[in-house]
Amino acid sequence: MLNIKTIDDATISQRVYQLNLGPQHPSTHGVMHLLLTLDGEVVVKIEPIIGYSHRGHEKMAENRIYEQFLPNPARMDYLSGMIFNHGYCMAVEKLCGIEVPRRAEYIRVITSELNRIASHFIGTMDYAMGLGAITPFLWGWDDRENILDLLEMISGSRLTYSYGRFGGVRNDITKEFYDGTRKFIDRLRSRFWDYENLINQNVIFIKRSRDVGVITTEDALAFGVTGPTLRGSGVKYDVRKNEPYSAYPEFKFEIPTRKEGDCLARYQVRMAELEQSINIIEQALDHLPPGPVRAKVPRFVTPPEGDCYVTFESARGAAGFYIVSDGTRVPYRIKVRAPSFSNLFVLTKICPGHFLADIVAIFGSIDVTVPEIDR
Amino acid sequence: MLTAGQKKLLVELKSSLAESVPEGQISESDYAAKGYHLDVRLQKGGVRRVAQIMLDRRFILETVTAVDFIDSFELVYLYSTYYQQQVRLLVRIRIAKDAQPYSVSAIYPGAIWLEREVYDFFGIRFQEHPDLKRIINPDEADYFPLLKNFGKTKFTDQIDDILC
Amino acid sequence: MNITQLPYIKDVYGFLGSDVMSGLVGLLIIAALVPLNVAFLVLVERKVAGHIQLRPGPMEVGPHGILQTLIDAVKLLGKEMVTPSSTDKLLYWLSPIIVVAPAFVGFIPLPFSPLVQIKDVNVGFLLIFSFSSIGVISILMGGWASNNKYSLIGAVRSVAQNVAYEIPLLLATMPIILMTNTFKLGEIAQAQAQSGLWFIFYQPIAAIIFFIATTAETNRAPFDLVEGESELVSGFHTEYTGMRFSLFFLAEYTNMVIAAALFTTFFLGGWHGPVLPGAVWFFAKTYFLLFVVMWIRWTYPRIRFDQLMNFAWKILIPIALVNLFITAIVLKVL
Amino acid sequence: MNTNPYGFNQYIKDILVGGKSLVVGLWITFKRLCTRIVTVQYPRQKLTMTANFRGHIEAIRFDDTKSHHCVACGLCARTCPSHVIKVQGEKARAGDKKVGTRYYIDFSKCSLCGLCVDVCPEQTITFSKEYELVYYSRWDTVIDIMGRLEGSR
Repeated sequence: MLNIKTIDDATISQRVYQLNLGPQHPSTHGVMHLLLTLDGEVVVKIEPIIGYSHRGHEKMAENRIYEQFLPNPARMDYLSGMIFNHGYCMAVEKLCGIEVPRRAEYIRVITSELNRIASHFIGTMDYAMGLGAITPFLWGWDDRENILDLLEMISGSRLTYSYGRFGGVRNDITKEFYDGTRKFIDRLRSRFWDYENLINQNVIFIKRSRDVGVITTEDALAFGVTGPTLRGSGVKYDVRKNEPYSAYPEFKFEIPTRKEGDCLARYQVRMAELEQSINIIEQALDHLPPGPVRAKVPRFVTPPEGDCYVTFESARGAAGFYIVSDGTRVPYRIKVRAPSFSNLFVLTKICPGHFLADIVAIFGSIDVTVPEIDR
Repeated sequence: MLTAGQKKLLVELKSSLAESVPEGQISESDYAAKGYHLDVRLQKGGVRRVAQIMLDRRFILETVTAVDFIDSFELVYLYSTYYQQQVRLLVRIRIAKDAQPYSVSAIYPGAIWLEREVYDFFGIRFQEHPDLKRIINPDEADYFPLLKNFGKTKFTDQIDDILC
Repeated sequence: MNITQLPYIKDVYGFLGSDVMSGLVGLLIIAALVPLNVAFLVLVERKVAGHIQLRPGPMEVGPHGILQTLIDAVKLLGKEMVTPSSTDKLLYWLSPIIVVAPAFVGFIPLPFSPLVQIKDVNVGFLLIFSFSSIGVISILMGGWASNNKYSLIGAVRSVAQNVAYEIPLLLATMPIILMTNTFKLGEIAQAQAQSGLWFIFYQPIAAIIFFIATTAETNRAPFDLVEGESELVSGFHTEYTGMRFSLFFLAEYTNMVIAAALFTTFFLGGWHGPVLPGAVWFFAKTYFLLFVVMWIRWTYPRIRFDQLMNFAWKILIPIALVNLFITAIVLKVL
Repeated sequence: MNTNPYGFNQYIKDILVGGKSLVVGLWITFKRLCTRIVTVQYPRQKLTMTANFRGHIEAIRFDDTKSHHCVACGLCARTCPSHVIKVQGEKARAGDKKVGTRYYIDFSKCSLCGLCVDVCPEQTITFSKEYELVYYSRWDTVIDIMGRLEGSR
């Protein structure tokens, strides 16, 4: 890597030019604008410019009753819509003290884990496409398509599920969904060998990912990085394990981590997490308890005054809802902690010194969704 | 329920916070209902002192946010840790509408963007912030959207009765 | 044995006149063969890419999408050739023309079969490689003239890449020249036909290096940094639209065909084959190689630019030199 | 076997392992080249939607009244986050229940979230299986689903 420190600022200012990677660019995973200051092909400074897909979710929250805000979380991080929906319902249930039946908790875990697998497919295969391998991306879509069909069977929509309701879920899972998930898991297990050997062992892929965009644990701590990006740097932090919520304490699963903290480590963590999610789904399907899927809840909830913070593990990191309620049906303030927001900012620390091609790789390996950053 | 490790850590935290921020009220809150273990209410200041303690104990700064209570703002800092026992800390400080609190970006570089977002939506100017400018709204915007008197809200009494 | 020596052709040929006429007829054949060839190859590439990615590829136009490339060509002809205002007009307009010219010239010395060869130029080998390096200048012109940062980066990369991979390419073919001590491609193919043993068995390392270097020379597969979609939008031809864009496309695929044809001439015995006539064998081998190049493109990610340079200068060139040195010693001893 | 990463045999080992991974990669793509395609050619073949699919809202025809059960209570209009529902109802005679006559939904703004279907006390609206919600003009999107049910308006 070109050692930036040797070039003093005087020479830098002459030889440097600015290149706009985005907002309309093939590998920015949404409308993201990276303003790069390049010296030849080496990045001297990077400044992500965000706000292109800002819809004011937090302002909307202050004008709607709690039920009307249900469709919004799925539109913040559209790749883990089920997980955000689950998180928002948990936040309001904690605020109002609603007890959720066990079967609903299990269904929420199953759908969240399915959604996590679908989101990790996008994250990993989009990263591979950023490096130029287009074929795995389409294979990822093929596997993800099965998950979308499964979730459509029960929730009715493919991406913006408003499946959760306060006190449980909207409707029960069908037999068709149950068998479909079993079949999907077996087919997915047989496909891991292909992904492993085509991408993970491929020498060009390894050369492009090893020692690129290394995030040290100190940087992760200072910038508040969470999720697979943090686990790639060796920290074993997963909200499902550290702060167990919903039905997660009843399942046995490990948290995969890697020590190197470079792009390859993050990729391997996400692929390993696929297997863990499958374990969780299988255990949940085996011990699915009978019973109602939704607790008796008034039509419009009115939580008591006060505030509460609920955190949950989205596919990109530790997301959270901080709700301040003033005793009426309309929330006083809802703050959404978007993991991609902090994960993205660490780019400004680790990118200088890399090549232009590496920027695309690092940005892909951090796996952010842009609407979640802009909210 | 709180594990032994969490109790020990909470006691440690309370003692170190008490002697560094004497005028702050530190109260333990019920994690199951609130989501955080310790609720620190600061009076005059000390945000940076708390941040320094938190960094020394390897806490991460999860979010910096503000809540507009019509006559004053409430700045909320959320710290949580993943190195030792899992503990979450909520630090709040009531500041006047035109107050300029100190920025913690010197201690937590991640706070640069978090504070820029608070400025962008509430108009709270942080002192000693490296480059305090708008982050999400267009740069030439002259409004601060999340204020209660911006747009149609309960408090601008233009809201139709459909809601509540 | 040239086409003109055949009995029934001679009198017709007598009427048509001397070498100039045969050259003209040959160029006419190339002018017809090349665009047809490119149309076929573009369709094959999209079908191969489709089936690898579990989708059928173009199916809309004609049975199984056969006329797809034809319609694409008509569409590109119909598209307006936009010239961005701040471009360097002359270079911008000239670049697509210069990129296509060497692509056509490359077909002259290729020995399709003992009878069918446009002109067995006695420096056929040098002719092809010298003309192929002209293509690089046009890419640089195109990239510089379109006044777009991405194009400039793409153009600068393509020059460095072609220079870096020209050397191992030539070093890899030198042993063949040593073995047959002639530059005439016809004679190289002839030598392999007589000895019955293709040169790939004599020179396996040179064959691999030649294949890698030609893939890089034509900006294909893991070395397509020049128009790496996910980084440089589409490299030097970002600003080109309509017919100009299709000219770049034409040149890229023609260079690919020439590279594959050269590989079959040098290493796979050109038109030598047991039963079928020469030309069928030649085209069969060439198209199989083209399938392999396409297959590689849809399998591997892209190499980073500095790794590309290290790979050429530090790995390919030393191995090619060692191989050439060993061949020279072996030939001296025998 | 010296384990110095830059030793010569480490160099050779890298090339061999690298080469093998490249060849294995080719074999995998070749295997996929021969497997059946999975895509559906949309305009030619159309998928049937699942039971719970959330297409645009439509009224259910009950057999007892040969029409919908809507009593124009306006509850769905109140819970709709995007305020796209307008309901009108009238009473035939003073005493009996109100009956919905017009039920306008603006599908260009409807986010298909399903809150109205859940909150309807009479369970008279549900999701259709239609997913092609495309209209030529903005005003075509405002549909009176009662009218569509009776097919008169």
